[in-house]
Amino acid sequence: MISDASSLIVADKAALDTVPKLIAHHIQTRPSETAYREKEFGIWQSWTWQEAGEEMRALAMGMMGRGLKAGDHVAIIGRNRPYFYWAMVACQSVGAIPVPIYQDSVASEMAYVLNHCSARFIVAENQEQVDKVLEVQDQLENLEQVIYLDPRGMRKYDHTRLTTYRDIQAEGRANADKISVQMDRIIAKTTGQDACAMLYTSGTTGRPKGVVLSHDNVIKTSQASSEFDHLVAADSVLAYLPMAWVGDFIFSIGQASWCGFCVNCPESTDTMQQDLREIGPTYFFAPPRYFEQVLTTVLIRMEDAGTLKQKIFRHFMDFAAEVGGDMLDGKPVGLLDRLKYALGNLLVYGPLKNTLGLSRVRVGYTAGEAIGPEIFDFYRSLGINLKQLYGQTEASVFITQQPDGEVRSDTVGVPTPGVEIKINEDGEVFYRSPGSFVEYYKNKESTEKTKDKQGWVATGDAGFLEKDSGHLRIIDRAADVGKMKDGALFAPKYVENKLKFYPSILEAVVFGAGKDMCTAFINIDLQAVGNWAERNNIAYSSYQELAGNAHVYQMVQGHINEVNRDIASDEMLSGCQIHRFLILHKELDADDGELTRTRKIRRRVIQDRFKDLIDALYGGKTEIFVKTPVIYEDGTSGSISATLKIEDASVAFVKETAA
Amino acid sequence: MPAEFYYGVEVFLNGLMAGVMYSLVALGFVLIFKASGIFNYAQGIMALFAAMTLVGFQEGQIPFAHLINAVFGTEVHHFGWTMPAFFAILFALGVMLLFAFLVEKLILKHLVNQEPIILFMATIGLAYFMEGFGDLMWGSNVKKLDIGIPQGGNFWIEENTAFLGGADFYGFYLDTLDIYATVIAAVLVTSLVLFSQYTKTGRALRAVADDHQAALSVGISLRSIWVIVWGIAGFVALVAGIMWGSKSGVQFSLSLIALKALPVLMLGGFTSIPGAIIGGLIIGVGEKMFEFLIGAPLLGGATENWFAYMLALVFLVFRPQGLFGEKIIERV
Amino acid sequence: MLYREVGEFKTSYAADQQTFPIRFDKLAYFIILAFAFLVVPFLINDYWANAVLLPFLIFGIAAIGLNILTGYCGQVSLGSGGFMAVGAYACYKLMTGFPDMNLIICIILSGGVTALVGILFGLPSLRIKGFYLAVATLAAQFFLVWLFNKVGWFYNYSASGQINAPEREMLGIVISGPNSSPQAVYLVCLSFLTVLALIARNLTRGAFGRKWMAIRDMDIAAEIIGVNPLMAKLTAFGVSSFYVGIAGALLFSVYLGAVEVGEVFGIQKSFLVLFMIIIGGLGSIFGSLAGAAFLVLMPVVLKNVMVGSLGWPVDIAAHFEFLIVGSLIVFFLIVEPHGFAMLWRIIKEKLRLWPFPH
Amino acid sequence: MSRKTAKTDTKDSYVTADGRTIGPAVMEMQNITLRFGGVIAIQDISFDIREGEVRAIIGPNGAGKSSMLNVINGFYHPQEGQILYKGEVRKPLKPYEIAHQGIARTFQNIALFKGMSTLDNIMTGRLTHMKTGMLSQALWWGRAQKEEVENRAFVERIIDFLEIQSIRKVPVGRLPYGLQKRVELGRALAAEPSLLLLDEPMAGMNVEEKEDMSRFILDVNEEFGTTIALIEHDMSVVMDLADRVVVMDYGKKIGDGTPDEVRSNQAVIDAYLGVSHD
Repeated sequence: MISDASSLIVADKAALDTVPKLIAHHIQTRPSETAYREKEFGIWQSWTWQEAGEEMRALAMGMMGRGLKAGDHVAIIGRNRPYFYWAMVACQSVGAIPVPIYQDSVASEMAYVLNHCSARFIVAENQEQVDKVLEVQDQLENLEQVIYLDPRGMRKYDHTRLTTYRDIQAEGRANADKISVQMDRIIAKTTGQDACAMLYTSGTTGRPKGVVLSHDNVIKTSQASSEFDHLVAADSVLAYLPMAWVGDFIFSIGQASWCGFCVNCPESTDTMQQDLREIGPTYFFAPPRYFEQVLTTVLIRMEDAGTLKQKIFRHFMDFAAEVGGDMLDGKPVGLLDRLKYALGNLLVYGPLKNTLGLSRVRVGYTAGEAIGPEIFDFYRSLGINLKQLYGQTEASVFITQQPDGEVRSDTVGVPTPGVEIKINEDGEVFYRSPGSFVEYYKNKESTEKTKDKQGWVATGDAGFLEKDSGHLRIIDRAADVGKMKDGALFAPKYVENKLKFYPSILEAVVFGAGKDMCTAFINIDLQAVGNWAERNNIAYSSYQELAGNAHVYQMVQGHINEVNRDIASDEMLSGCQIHRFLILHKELDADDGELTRTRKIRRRVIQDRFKDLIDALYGGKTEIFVKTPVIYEDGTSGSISATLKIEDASVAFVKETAA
Repeated sequence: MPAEFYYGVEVFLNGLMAGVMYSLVALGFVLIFKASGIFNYAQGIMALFAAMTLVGFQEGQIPFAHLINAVFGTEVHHFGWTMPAFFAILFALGVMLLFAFLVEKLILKHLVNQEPIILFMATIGLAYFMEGFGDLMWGSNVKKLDIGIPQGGNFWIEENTAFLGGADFYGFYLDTLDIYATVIAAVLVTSLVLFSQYTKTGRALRAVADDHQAALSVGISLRSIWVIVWGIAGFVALVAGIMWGSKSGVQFSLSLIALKALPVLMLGGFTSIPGAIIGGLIIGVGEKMFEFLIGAPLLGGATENWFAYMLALVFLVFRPQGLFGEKIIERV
Repeated sequence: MLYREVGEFKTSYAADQQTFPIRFDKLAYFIILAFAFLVVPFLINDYWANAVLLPFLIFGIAAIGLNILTGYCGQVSLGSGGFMAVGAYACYKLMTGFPDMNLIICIILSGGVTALVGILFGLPSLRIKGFYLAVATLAAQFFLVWLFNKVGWFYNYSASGQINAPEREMLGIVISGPNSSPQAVYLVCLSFLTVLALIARNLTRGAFGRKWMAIRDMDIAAEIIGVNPLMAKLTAFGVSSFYVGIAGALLFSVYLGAVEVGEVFGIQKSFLVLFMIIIGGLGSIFGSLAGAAFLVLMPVVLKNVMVGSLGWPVDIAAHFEFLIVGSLIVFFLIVEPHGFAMLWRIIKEKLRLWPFPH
Repeated sequence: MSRKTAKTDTKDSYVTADGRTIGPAVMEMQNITLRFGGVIAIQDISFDIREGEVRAIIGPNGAGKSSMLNVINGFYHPQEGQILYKGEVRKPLKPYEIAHQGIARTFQNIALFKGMSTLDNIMTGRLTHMKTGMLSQALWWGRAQKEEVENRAFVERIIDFLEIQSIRKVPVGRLPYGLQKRVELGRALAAEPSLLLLDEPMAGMNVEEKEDMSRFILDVNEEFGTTIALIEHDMSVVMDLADRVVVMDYGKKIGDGTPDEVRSNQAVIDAYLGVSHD
């Protein structure tokens, strides 16, 4: 983004220690290559590094002109759009720290974060976001400027503290001569030690914490991980995951500015699938949930296909399951099989990848949750190089990742170059890496709790390194790994994941810490079960009714029994078999605080929210009446009430493992 | 008085009688259009087909003889008997009714509430089909049709009008057939009018014409109505077919009178029976007189080919709704 | 199934609005074109050229023309035969009147003349709508045919009343008259079709096309949003007749060589072209060509089967032709009023969504 | 905040409470009388539409509202009275000529072009702005393509404004009623009208759709400063939308003024109490 600061032209990328410097490097070296794209007004608007740099610079100078200083925090609220990535870099180039915020968080959540980081500037997308800010503005004493992108509907607003993005840029351009030199100086003297961004962890427990990442954290990790997967400038990503999530920050800012590949932003959340298909990214990340949903829709859509088509599809998918993975891992495969696979590629795999928009994916990652083996294998058998990584905000994402050729669904891979890992006596995973965060903002004590003097960071996950392969395996959240009454190991997440691998089960919550048996709440997947219901012509009018249906109970019971049998085979966890369960009458929802924004379950919340249900499970009742308060999308609150059945599951005996 | 004048009168009278023929065909159109909103291009072919069938029965032809011979290398043509005109007509009528039934069953049923233009094109398709089918069934050779209606100039009239014109005028030459035709047509028309006025079915027809929904709501089955209407149209076609057939032989050109009927309708309006009649007369007289006064002497003749259409075209430009159609008010 | 569209994204409206936005289609298009121009000429003989290719190409042009008027602008015309005659006779007069004029120029001018005549007969369309207009266009059909029959000047008072195309050369190659080679004639017609099809596509996807379609879909609304109905309809008549005229000129000058108006340009021709666009698909260039191809090929096939293989008399085959064409029209109107074009669209969608059904 | 702050007394421009500038009259109807044969549809009605305002014409069904709209956009020609448009007396013109003068409208029962996509339908709204000749279009060279692209760009702004990106290339025939109404509004907007006529924009909509539509109408008026004249039979909808309201009944004008004035007008109350307006 430096137009004239010749002092910054550096041949060797490695010597560039801040994001703005890296970006300057790309502007210098490849000014006319495309840096950003966004689908807007029906076509893909594109910006070269040159143009993007100019935009960033204008905004940066504009904000500087408005009094933005080094060390200030700037909240950024909006969906993935180039303008906000520019805003982040713009902040960094004046030494300020960008704080992306989940755009779907409600005003109260926003108020806490904005206050906690004492943001002076806010860059917001549109009326919706601005309204939220204005709603809580009297709680925000540091707030000075709200910069908004889309002026629609805000003509009438009081503009003493509101300014449009473009006006700010215009100011910046106008005052360029005054400011640019000063700004270049700041860019020059910012170093890798300085903060690059602050990201709030969605905090499975308690208030969100502001994780401060330095430029070094971000760039070193980006470099290591990019080299690990040989990412280059020619690659491209689709930026569709929340900007406030560390992953998007690392992919779309960190790795993008290291490798200099193009970041593409969809037109809107509901056109994402279409846009994915148009862009065809080569580097793609999605949470397991996404791959599950896509697979489910694929299977559902195939249901309507003609019998011949279905036969072809099944035949070749089965075949792919046999050889597809091996071919991807470069294992030897017979010529005949290769030919047949090629045929399948023409008839099924190719078209399928084409319709899913994954044809060009060279490196695909999933993380955050365990992914169902058959789901995982399905994509790999299509020839999509889908891999798993293990990471967290505090590590600037990457802790471990799977190298090509060593990809399995049950591990999360080997440590990313530069990362050290150790497991402590109670099985908790610790790591030390160039990416490990500076501190929790304004939260010394939890910083110390998490990160010790030697720089070892506690992940809070329980797991172990496989002897032979050196791959890391995660069992569960360390905190959640408890003991049952009889002292047997209790790893709810482990069980829940196994349950969630069934398409009909959306969420599962397993209880049993300190109890003599395990019980579970089940959330059915409306799409999958609904479809199943139609095919077995089971009528239902609402989610609630479907959830309560006897056949549905039967099906779920079947799944649970299978899982029990599976768990029983592993004597360490055999105690975690589910004895009783019920199907919840409502979907667990982030708006009700039952899930985090990244859709992890909030155990404690659920525990006291549905206390009566848990008691019923253990109380041996066969049904129970509940009334649950809920918050609807429009913010109003009401309540759902229902009478839930409680069923027993068959528990397998623990196999004596023959020595 | 100069003889030219009387020749003119003679032309006029012939025109009138030709006009009656046109009206006869036009009537078929109107009936179907009123009841089903369909502009039945096939009306002319129906007339041809009816005439062919009639002849076929009369002469005891074997249907599809050519085809059979072609396929089995046989040499069959006739059953070897001939049928009295009366029965032949009855059989032919039966065929036309069957035809009406099939049309409804196979085509109209599937085209309910399509745009008129689509239906129009469908009938063009139907016309093609019937042409091929008819030729296949009875052969495409020109056939002579004679059901005993006397033909040729009517001497009585000729003799008794000769005195009008003096030395070089020999009296009006009128074809007896045309006179018969006129009478029959007149009878047919009146009976149809009476039918549609005073019978339940007739009223039903009119109801359908006015408003399909209403008709349905009072329990009139649209489809049976259509069958009836097409049946009647078939009957009309048969009559027209007989007249034209016995006049100028049964051949393809006969189907072109359908095209002649179109301008008639445009003048008379598609929904008015009297309109069809008057339109027919105007066209008949018009083209004969035009040929007599302008065409033959100045334009090299054969203007009947296009005069009717031109007349209709020009007329429409000034009165798009036709003679009797009510004014169309456009709304937003 | 064959489509691989991932990574095909548009960064400009020009790219988004091109005729073949999908790379695969564009490729197919160019391959077909190359084949038609570079390979076919070496494969054809007199029979193929005269029985199949030339009629297809020429009626293809006529069909596109009529489709512009009927399919896009919604004005049904039964006068195509007459307008083709205008093209043919204009071409004849030009060829004989200006022996040195290049035949191509003659043909294009003939198109222009026909356009004028078309506009003239289009004038009533402002007042007359629907099949009233269709019937009105019959006036054109019959009047024109009569005119060329009666007025000696048009056929240079030749005894036979026929018109014969004199021999003309282009780039030293004979392209008209008895000595023209099928290849040459084929290439001339193919070039005309290609260019005219492209032009039709451009017109129909732009402002003119929208005016026409607006008139077709709802004329009152169209007028209120600012479309001048008369202009829209007359342009449609003009362009349409231009195409039909060129088709007529080609039919006469390079294909038949000798023409007797009554039998070549009779009402049957009008219907033939109309059927082509109904079966092919109203409002579709591709449809026009598909329809033309079908109605040109079908009789040939029937003839070869019945007369050739089964040894039936020719007239029976002819009867069957009528019978089949007729039933097909009805069939299409019932089953797929939008003709081959729609079928093709559906198939294409299926291929793009493969393996999913929808 | 209240929009009902229009001044009716003065002719010169003023600023509303929500900061929109209302200019002098764009269109003045002077003693308009319209007859169909013997039937009198409109009887001696006069009112004006000011630049930048939202002007409503309301009245029970059959009050002559639609006829009035058709007079304004030249589909009907009144037998008596005259129309001043932008200060000049307007002679009887053809509807398409009126369109070229910058008056666009929507229709009570949707009049979209069923055969075309959403995009093409809205593009037809640009026809009054597209000038390239046939030749250049036939060859798709230079001017034609340039013009096409420019207008596409303009239309895309409208598509974005009306939030109908996802149906851009869908044939309008397949769209639900509410969306069709939106597309039709888009088509009218595409013409960049200096006077936009809306014929019962809310007719047959559910509450939610009505809210959306009202929002769009207000946004159009605010964002583009478009002068809007709309007719509605449902009084309630209009009151929060319009700056000024003309009330018609049986072809006569029985009230004219700000929503509040009109609401308290006895004649209006009677008319509405007398007639069911649904």
